[in-house]
Amino acid sequence: MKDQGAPPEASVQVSSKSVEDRRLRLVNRTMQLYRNEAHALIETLHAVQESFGYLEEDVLKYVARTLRVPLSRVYAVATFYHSFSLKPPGEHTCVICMGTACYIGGSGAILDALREGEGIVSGETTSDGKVSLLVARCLGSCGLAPAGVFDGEVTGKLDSEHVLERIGRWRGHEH
Amino acid sequence: MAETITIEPITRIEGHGKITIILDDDGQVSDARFHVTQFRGFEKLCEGRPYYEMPAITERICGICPVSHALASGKACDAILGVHPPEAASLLRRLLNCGEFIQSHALSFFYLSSPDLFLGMDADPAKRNITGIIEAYPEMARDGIRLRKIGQQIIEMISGKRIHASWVVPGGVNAPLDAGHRQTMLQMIPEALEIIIRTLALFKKTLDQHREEIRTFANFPTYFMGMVDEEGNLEHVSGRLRIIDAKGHIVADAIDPADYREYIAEAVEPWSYLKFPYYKPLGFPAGIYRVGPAARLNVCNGCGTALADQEWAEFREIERGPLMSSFFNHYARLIEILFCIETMQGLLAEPAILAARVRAVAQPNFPEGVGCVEAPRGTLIHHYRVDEDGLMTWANLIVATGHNTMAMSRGVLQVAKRFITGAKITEGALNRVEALIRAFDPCLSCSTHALGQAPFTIRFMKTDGTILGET
Amino acid sequence: MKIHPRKNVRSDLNPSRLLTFRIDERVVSAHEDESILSVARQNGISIPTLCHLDGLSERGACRLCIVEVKGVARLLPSCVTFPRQDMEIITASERVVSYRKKILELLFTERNHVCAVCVSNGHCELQNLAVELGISHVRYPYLYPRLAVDASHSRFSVDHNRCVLCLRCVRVCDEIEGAHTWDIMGRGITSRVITDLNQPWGSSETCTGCGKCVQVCPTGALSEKGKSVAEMIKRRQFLPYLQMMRGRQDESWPK
Amino acid sequence: MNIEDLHQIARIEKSKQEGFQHQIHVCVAAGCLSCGSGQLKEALEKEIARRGLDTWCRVKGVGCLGLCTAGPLLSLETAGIFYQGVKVSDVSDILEALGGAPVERLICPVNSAFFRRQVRIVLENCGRIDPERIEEYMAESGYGGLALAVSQMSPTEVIEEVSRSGLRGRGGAGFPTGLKWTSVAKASGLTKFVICNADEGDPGAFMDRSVLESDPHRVIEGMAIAGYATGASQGYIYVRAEYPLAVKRVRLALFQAERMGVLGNNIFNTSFSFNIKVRLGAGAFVCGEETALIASIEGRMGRPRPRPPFPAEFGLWEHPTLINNVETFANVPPLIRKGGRWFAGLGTEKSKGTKVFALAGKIMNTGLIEVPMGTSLRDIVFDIGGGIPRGKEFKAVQTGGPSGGCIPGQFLDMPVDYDSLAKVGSIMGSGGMIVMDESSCMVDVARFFMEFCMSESCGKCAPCRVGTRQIYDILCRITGNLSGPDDLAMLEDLCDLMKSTSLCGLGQSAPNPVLTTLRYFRDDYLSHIHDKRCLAGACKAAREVA
Repeated sequence: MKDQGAPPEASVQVSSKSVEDRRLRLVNRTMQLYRNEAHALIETLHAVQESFGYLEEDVLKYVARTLRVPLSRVYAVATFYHSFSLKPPGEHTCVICMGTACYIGGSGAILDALREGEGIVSGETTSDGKVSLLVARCLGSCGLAPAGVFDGEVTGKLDSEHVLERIGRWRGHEH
Repeated sequence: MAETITIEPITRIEGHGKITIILDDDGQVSDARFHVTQFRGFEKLCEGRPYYEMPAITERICGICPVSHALASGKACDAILGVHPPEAASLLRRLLNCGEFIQSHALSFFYLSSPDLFLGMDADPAKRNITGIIEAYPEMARDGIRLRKIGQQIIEMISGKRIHASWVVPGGVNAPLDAGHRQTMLQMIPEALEIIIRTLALFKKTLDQHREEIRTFANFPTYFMGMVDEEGNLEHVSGRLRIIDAKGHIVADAIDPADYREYIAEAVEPWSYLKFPYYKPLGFPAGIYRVGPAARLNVCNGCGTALADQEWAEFREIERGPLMSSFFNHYARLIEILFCIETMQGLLAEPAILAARVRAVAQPNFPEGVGCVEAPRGTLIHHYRVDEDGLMTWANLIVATGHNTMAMSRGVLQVAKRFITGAKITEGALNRVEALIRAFDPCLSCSTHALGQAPFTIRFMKTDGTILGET
Repeated sequence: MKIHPRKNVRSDLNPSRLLTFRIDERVVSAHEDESILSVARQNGISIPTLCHLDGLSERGACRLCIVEVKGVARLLPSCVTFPRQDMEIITASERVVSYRKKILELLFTERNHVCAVCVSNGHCELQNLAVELGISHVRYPYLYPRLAVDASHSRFSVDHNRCVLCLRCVRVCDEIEGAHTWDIMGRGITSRVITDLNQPWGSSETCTGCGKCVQVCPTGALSEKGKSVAEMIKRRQFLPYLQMMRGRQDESWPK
Repeated sequence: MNIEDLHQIARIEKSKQEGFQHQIHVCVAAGCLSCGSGQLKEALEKEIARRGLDTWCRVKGVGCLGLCTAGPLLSLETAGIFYQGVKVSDVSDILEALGGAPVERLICPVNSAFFRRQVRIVLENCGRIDPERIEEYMAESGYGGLALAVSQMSPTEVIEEVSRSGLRGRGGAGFPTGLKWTSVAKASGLTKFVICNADEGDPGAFMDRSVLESDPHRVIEGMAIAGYATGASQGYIYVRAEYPLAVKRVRLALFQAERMGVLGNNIFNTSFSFNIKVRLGAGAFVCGEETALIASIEGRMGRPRPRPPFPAEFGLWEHPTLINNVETFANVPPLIRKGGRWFAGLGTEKSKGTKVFALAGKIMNTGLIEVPMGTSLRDIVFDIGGGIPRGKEFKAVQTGGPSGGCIPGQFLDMPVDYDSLAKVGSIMGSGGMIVMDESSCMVDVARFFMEFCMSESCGKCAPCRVGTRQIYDILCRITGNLSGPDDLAMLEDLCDLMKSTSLCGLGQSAPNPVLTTLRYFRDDYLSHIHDKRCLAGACKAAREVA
């Protein structure tokens, strides 16, 4: 158990080594903050998600080895929590809130419109890789229902037209 | 102006089928079709399952001939493993098959067809059933019940269950034969022989009364296919295929079942769930051929057992060359029962049959395997492909009723043309149409596995041309 | 979460006291750190279980071992409930039995349990429970999920269609073998047992190939290759011995 | 830091604030931020600097002002004026009006029932102090409760005070807080933990987020007091990752509190030491359940385990652990400062104090309110909430999120407290209150909640894992007008099964929305089943068929 070996950073395959190092830095810092203890797993996965945009398999292996958590356990935790994604996100991200207030306010209809208008289903990325559509349980912006987040920017009082237009702009076509 | 007669469901066959007869303006039969209305999709549902589940899955196709499916499947799995089952296993598989032929043929002959054969095609339908037979021919009824039971008991003693025993496994069988059971089986043989000899004699006497049926029950030239052993004798489990033409000339012999696709291709018609296999060199639909009891007796050089050989010779005397009428399936069934009883006797006498080693163990070694046996109703082919982990990626099952579909449809037309004329359609006429189907003893539940669109549009039309309904 | 009463919860109450209480009208006595389930079994009273297995940590998850305790409104899982002096336990009231049946029926709808073609047919705990509780049909609609078989391991295969998510495989792999090859991914109705990073079992880096998971599996979900239909009989004699001999003090990765 | 230092800081801060003639409070909680209050604040600051007003006027970012629907909100503290829907273009008008007549078009009526009827304990500082400055919290007697507790009270006395107050857990079930604290205090073991459950998972609830964003020190102080009372020296705040602003402000607050010495070793020169760490949730509703939350902090999947043993004796890393939610902890400092008797004077006989609610849905005034326990639903919905917009009919109010129920109009005069809500089949929950009008189909609402529970079910126990899916399927069949005659009976049967046999609270309470809607809005179901029609006209399939 003492022999940790060299951190297998090299096993993470990304085109540029320097980019890679920068992305792993946050991950390493998080793990060090918790002295590489196993219970830092979720915090570390948050860091991976933040710097890589998703949980890349090689990074998961790296984290598992560093924190000495079984591989299957890492995968289990990564798939149990909805905040983590194993797929790379699209260029843009649209989150539609499906909290109760937003649902009552019509966010279900917005999702229907997106499916019909743009062919996007929640949890998926468009085939052109431009837009990922996510559904949030509650953004806590119930006062602004229905609410959504467009590339990190919370927007309230949405309607289908508005959302379709924004997505259309991202994908380079008008509605 | 055409009218459609639909007979549905056909009674006293295995599974659900339907016949449509189309009458022209003059009330003459212009076309007829035999449909299968069940869809079971076995080939599709096998995909993704481990190869070793196949005998158990496919034997669920049918409750009458599960043994045939298990055997064909087991043989296809043997091919995937690349093993030869130990001698005892081979003997036991053949023994099991005998049990099944006895019970299945007994069921077909005594339970399903004897009312037509002995009470008459035009008898009161209320009486024309097995109860009617019990009243009129109590001894024959008893014989039939007893013979079927003997077949079932044999299966049970070998495999542990009467149906769906999951006893045939890849590489052999899952349990050796119990010496006590062997003894019991040997003791059953004399009684079984007596019954079948008695029944054969009784049946031969009725042939004269059925001249019209013999003349019209799919009595037309086709090719025939069946399995034979190295000497060309009748064989059900471990032989090779032979195909003869209508004149009796062998057109293909000693076909390794693994090469079946060089000889048989399958067409799909929009109006039935059945697939339509045809003899490839002749193309579709010219390559019509038949399988089954009469076909087997047509293709072989003999049975290879003493009593059955005598009966076979007498049978083949009826016509020069192969017997064309499918009515003779009834006759052939009785001869095959006799053959199976005699074969059993021989198998049980083999000392090796009690050996404990009944299974060859291996992992899948080949990506593909074909298993072929003669089922009571005809040649049965299982063809599997597996991935490198042994999971099924594809399956093709060609069952007896499939081979016979084209002949059955044409036979329906022939019978209908002969017995249905004008506006008056008698019950007896319709019964003959059904009886023809029963002569093939089709097992519809197992033959319905082609994936296709739901095929049926049966039109009921009045003479003025208005469509009354469509299903 | 490993709740090990003997080691953790009640260590301060040492030495454990002897209690007398009633199970199904019968007066029994037991140590306070013995579960109701184990006391019942010692006294020849059978309580159905699926996730419980002697030698593995308790999960309290299958909910089949629920019992009624007089004066307690809630039904309690007997595998993780401990007796109290003068407690009155009813193991098979009409209410409890009807719930057990329904839970079992739900399990049957969850995945495609086709006994007839299963390697464990006739030797299956799920099947036995259904027989024992007299389940002849399932009231709820089947969900028919499309699940794959993983036969990539050279000696074993896993058929997710037959998995009831009891997680015995996960526990035995972690607690006894110490490999922790198995775990459970996802959540809710989409959960599924996995090996390593949800990769084919045969490509697992951590699996030792010991086969303990196969032997503890209550159904045909995990089986040995080469076994045909109805041939997979599980052997579990090793479990008490291994537990004794490898007895780990505490689990670094409790359930 | 000692008590004298604390008072000193408060005095300095107070006088500093009094130095400004005008203080413009701009709401910078998440709600208003998403309407552009950030830019507004910047514009105000720039304009003030440009005009050289910065000696007598200052802009302050504050937490939630409550009336989220009218954001961005702005308040002029000294004048007592509220502006609503303020845009950057309004900045100069506002500055020019300072000290004179207010800008009429922006005025938000302060004397409306929305503000008048509220009694603020938890939210007393919300919208008044800058959540990013610990000094402002101290100026409002912040950390005075902690100082009092550690220097003048024994842990037992603290617990007695809490017990005397009658405070009950604000997370949902309403377990008496004093009792919980006592169990942890009495549990044997040297290492104990205090956890603040800020994994506010109920869809439609944002009370905890607002408190953390607006007044994080209050929660920290409450936790420290709890730590002192129970003998714990380490605390964790488990907060949703979906609340980045709350996480940021809590982290900042912790940093400030440590720097000030109100957290750390030897707090107020006593032997009491207490530290707090933040742990992020990762999107799992079930982690609101105590044992699942603990598992998540330990870095594992959030699957609940059977209780007993309770966390109070067997919790985080197997040590005795106290878990309370944000609002519960936020009630503690004033309770200690002013005494349990004072607290017990508010509310009803069995439900003491006030409760924060997040009003949302089909209601005029969506936002955050705090009212005494026992206020009637009618007062909350129609008086404070301003009623239903667009002249629609009130249909139901949903409390308690996916574990709660839908309460029909006939119970509008019911006092809102733990027991009354339980009596009608709902629960208090964490305080989400969603109002529905006649255009909502209650079967669809039940389906919405069941879909939530199905995807949030951890999958550990069979009744919840499969039951949620089966119930969801039935509800889909009903809303899609495809249901058979047996579906209703099967629905009730499955609900009963889940309630009675599920492992944790999620599964046991998941049927509540279905059961209450079945009880009070059966016609919505029957119309779908028998007439293949949606009474409310909300369900798509129903519309298409009709």
